[in-house]
Amino acid sequence: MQTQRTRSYSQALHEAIEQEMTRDSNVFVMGQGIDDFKGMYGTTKGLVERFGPNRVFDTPLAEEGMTGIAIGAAMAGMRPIHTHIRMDFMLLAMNQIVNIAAKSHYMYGGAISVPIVIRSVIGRSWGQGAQHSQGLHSLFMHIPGLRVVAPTTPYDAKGCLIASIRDDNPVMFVEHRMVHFQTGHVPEESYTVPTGQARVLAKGDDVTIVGISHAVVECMRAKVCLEQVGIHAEVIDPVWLSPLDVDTIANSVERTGALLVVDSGWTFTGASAEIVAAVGERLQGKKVFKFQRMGFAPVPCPTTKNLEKQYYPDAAGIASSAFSLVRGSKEHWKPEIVDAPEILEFKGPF
Amino acid sequence: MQTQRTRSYSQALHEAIEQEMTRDSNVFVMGQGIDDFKGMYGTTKGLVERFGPNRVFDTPLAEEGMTGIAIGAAMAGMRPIHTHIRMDFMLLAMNQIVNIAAKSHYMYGGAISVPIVIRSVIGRSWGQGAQHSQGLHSLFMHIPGLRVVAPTTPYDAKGCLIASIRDDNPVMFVEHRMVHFQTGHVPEESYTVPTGQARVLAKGDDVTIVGISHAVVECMRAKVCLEQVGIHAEVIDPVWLSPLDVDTIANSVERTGALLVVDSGWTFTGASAEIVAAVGERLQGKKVFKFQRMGFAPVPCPTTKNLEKQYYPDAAGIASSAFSLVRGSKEHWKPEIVDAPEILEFKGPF
Amino acid sequence: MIDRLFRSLFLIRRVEEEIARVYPSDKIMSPVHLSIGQEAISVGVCATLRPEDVVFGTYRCHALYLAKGGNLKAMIAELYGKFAGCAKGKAGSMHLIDTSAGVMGASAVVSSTIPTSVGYAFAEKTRGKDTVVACFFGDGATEEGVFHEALNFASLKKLPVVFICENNYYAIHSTESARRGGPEITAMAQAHGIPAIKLEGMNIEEIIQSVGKAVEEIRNGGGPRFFEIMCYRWKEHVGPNDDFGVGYRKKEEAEPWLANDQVQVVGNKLSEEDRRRIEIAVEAEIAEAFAFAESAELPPDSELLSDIFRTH
Amino acid sequence: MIDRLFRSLFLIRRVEEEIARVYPSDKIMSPVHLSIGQEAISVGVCATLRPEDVVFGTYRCHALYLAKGGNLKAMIAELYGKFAGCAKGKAGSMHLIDTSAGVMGASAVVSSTIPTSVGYAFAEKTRGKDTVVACFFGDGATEEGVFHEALNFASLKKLPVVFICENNYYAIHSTESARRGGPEITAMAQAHGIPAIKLEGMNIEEIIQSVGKAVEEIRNGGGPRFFEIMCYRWKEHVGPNDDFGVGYRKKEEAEPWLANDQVQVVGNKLSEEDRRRIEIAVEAEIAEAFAFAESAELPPDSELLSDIFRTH
Ligand SMILES: Cc1ncc(C[n+]2csc(CCOP(=O)(O)OP(=O)(O)O)c2C)c(N)n1
Ligand SMILES: Cc1ncc(C[n+]2csc(CCOP(=O)(O)OP(=O)(O)O)c2C)c(N)n1
Ligand SMILES: [Mg+2]
Ligand SMILES: [Mg+2]
Repeated sequence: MQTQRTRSYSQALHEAIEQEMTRDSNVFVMGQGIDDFKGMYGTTKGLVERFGPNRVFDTPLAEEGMTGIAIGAAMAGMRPIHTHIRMDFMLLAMNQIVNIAAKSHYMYGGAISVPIVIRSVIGRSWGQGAQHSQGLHSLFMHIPGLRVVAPTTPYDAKGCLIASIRDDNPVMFVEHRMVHFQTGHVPEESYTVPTGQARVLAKGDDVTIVGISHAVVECMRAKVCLEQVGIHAEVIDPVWLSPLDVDTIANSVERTGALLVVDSGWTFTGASAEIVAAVGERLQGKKVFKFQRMGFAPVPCPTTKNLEKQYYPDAAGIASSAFSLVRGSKEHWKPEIVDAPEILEFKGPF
Repeated sequence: MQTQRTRSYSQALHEAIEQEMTRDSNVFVMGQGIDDFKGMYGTTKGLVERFGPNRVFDTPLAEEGMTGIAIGAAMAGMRPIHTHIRMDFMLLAMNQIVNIAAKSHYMYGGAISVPIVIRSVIGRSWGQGAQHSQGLHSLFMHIPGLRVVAPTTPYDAKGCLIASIRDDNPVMFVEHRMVHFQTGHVPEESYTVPTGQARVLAKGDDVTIVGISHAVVECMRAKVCLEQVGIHAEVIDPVWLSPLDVDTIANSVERTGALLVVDSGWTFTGASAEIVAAVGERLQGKKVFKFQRMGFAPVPCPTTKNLEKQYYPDAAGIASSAFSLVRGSKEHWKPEIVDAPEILEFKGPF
Repeated sequence: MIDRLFRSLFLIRRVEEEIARVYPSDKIMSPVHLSIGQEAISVGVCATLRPEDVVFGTYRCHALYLAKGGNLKAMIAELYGKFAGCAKGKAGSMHLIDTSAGVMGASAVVSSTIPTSVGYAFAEKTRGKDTVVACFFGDGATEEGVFHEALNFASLKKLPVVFICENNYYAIHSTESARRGGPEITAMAQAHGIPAIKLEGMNIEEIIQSVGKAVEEIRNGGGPRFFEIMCYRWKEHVGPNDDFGVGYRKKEEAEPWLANDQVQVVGNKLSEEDRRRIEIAVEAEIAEAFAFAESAELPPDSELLSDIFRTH
Repeated sequence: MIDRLFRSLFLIRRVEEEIARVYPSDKIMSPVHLSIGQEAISVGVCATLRPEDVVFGTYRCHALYLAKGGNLKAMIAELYGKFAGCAKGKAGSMHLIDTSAGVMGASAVVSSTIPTSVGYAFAEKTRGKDTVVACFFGDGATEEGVFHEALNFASLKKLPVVFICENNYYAIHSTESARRGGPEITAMAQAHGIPAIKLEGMNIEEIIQSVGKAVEEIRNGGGPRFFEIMCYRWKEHVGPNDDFGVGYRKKEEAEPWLANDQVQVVGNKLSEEDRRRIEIAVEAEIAEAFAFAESAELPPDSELLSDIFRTH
């Protein structure tokens, strides 16, 4: 038996960038601090030595302007990867992303295209607080003309990033800080993960649990707990949030009759609302299903640990919700606290 | 019998501002061009003469900065009304709105508050195109700490604006260009419309139609057509999108068994998804209902008239969808084209 | 040279006059921002550029599009919302594009093409091309933060961009005194390390000389240059009409500008005969373009959902 | 005067040293950006302000908060995530606030408090108050467009703001040469019509004198003033450690700054006795604050959902 090649999520991203930059001289990376010793959480480390400062460079603090600059370079035929250490900063670049990147191909009747990848990190970790921990993928899902992808496994990280770089359209590439440390199988060769295809991470017949970004890691832990009480959950990672693979989810729900969506973001008018509504559309007249949405508490993220812990859905809470969904709302059960090592072990300051 | 006092939506807004500025010297209005001869579609006309240039003033072109300036003035205890002739420009101010205005009260543990009203116009009219016609209210609904209101009648325009000005929290006040011309009863005295309460515009038992912003005007036209084929639609204007009055809508759907949501925006991960999901949450286990979402086509808005017409849901299309929802998807009917005078009669250039 | 300049100036003026004439018929159902009175800037700057050089503009882009050689028929068809338009009828007047002529588009969001033009220049420089990018915007655009962000990066990387600020004193109806606290716009460019020149008096020859020198320096690796060129918008901000009666400006203010009409100034340098010849040819071209647009097809309904993503 | 300055400088230095000492215990589970080495700017500027004047800061706000008179116990309790914190434990180190002392908050988003401080100044001026607003930010913040937007408006309306750019040469690990194309930061302020002065050499007396004069002029209606004050961050960008070994800067670079430690320079002007008296009092105050924070309660669970909206 061949041993699997194991890499971390960060390493997988690094490898994707390195391979694509080698393959295509139009690919370049820009972002605040990407050429420093931390190298964007290690994902861009050493690239400047390899590819030189024209293709790997630090930028001024100017999110809107630098996004426009990346877009302009893309219009000229290059393929920029623009990185942001926090997704919260994307709010400064919304105009260029939504009014220019997302619209140009359509608005100009196909005359130009904007092949740009915007990487940003959902910053949950170590009391980052209200302005450094937002998962804002739902905002981008709402905008036609943008692709949104939020891979969670190292395998998908590499394959989705390569697919995003090769995509001729703007892609919002969402990385959760807490999945950067996950390890898993990553083939050495170059490969792409198909756009708009969800991944069934675990099979089960009793309830469909959809987890977005880091939440899906907690969903997998919840699944293990649920097995102990005889509930077999199917766990689905949508991977691509736009286009969203509604079929895979709806087919599962048609079988299980129950849907739990757990987001790494707020629920109100967010991805979880879309998933529920879209599955409902597919199944209406065919199958009545029970459902529930979970996500961040509907407030900005507090820094203090005890409130922060309540702020996020955790494996125990997910398992408990799935239990009630399957057994009926009058039945309650909650497993003991389930360890989330990536969260327990993470230490700041950053 | 007393004759009703009739005013246009724009006049209603003007009156609200004038009365609040008279009542409270902390209220002021700022925005690009508000003191010019057009006066923000007439809604700020003459105010500078009445209240002087310290309280009614034009601003530089600087959406992010001016939003921050309004927020700072609000932190000092004033009550700014900041206006934008197109909602599309709000994308330039997302950071101040989301990272500062929405979060400050919570993030600082209640130490300060941000009583600011941000008025912006959904610009449908006369081939405005991709960057001048977006209805982006769904983006703001996703953010905890913001209120979002989109009144459609002159009565609600005045009452909601006064309520928004007096609210101690940031309010995104969404005006659709095509409702500016609507006329209706507007009392002279000052009054508020309660926050978070939907309005049932027409009673009916067969289907619940929820229309957001200008779409509700088309929904009312659709209702008239539907009566002719014996379908009695209940038409609901949510008025406040956040907080959203799910109860009123869910109670109606529980009775009618069918829900059609028509948005003045895109459907994917938008307000219509939330309404469907939230009503589903309320009614699950109680009532199975049929539903459909309608909204802008999932592309940027094209300028040419024939594509633009298809881009927007219209009264005939809404009626047709409601018909199929009630009679089953195999039954089709579409009324003759229903006049939308505000759209037919509108002439640019702007 | 003079005949080419006149041809371009006259073409733009007459096209826009035709647009204004047609507009009340509602055949053009979309906002138009006319450049009438400001044409000499686009024509002068583009006269210093090569065909492979590119330009980025604003919603007020008719003059720039035509000066750079954008296809006239495709432009008028675009305004008429026809499928043969330069953007299949999806863009309208505010977003003209003709990549084959180096017209890289225009945006209705003030100042949003400033960074994209800088990014384009970055790409060209990185790949060793000697393209010059001309970036056009109004005085109002200089108040947006992104203007500074883009200038800073252009300066930092010494990019081949010539920034052209068309200062017509107004942003819609707002005067500069309501919008700007600083002294000259050029001072802001200089504060970013970009050599900047202000040109007053609206003289196309001066524009060509001054910008031409800068373009040459830029092409030789000298980094970005900035021009503030004073001008005057003769028509209303948006739409086909005059607007001296509505209150924000007086006709007297316009008079010196009207008297210094560069279309006439340049035209007068030609012989009567040469001028007539050009005028006749241009009129024919315009008539043809409008006739083409009139009779062209609307986009098929299926176009509504096409072009949202580019797929190979 | 000297004793008050020393007290403030010493307090800030020692508080941050204590934070650094406690940090590895994980009692402070949130990022901390220390001002060690930069204290003299906050202390100097705040010495020129009145209690009713207000300040706005960045995530690197410990020094500013304390210099302006923010409550020490509430600060340490905030860092510990306790309910008695200045923001009930919801804000942490990056968002300190004490409105009663005129500390109007700080933001983790670079440059986002620049416009809010200008808006605050607008409100005060409009209502006829003579408040001066001090707006603190780093060198990196000047690259954000909103910096320019805010300066332009402050200049346009002649608002009572003193802008304080703490230029410590770095934005995280990025040097100015990787980020800025222009000459001096002060040139950008001047281009917005704001008188600007650059202070080198990190001398608290010079800061007090120069800023003090400007604050007086501002209070008399002279409009905004801008200062770029050169300084050096002794510790890593975020966190309690030194970072001269990691590669982006060398210890030698720091040496002149370390030698010019304003805490010592000012302390040395006091008699041994006075200095000891202050130090003992400060140490006691700090010990008390940390003890208070240690024993204070966490916020109740119900706090998670409170404060989202203000209701009368
Ligand atoms: C970001 C943004 N803010 C506001 C507007 C509304 N608007 C359209 S044109 C215009 C004036 C721009 O003035 P200027 O840059 O001087 O160009 P001009 O129209 O004079 O050519 C404004 C404010 C806009 N389109 N985009
Ligand atoms: C808008 C935004 N972009 C990027 C960041 C990430 N970031 C945090 S601190 C920092 C450096 C800021 O440098 P400077 O303004 O000089 O302040 P200093 O930390 O040196 O005090 C950056 C880039 C941020 N917080 N906000
Ligand atoms: Mg102008
Ligand atoms: Mg710095």
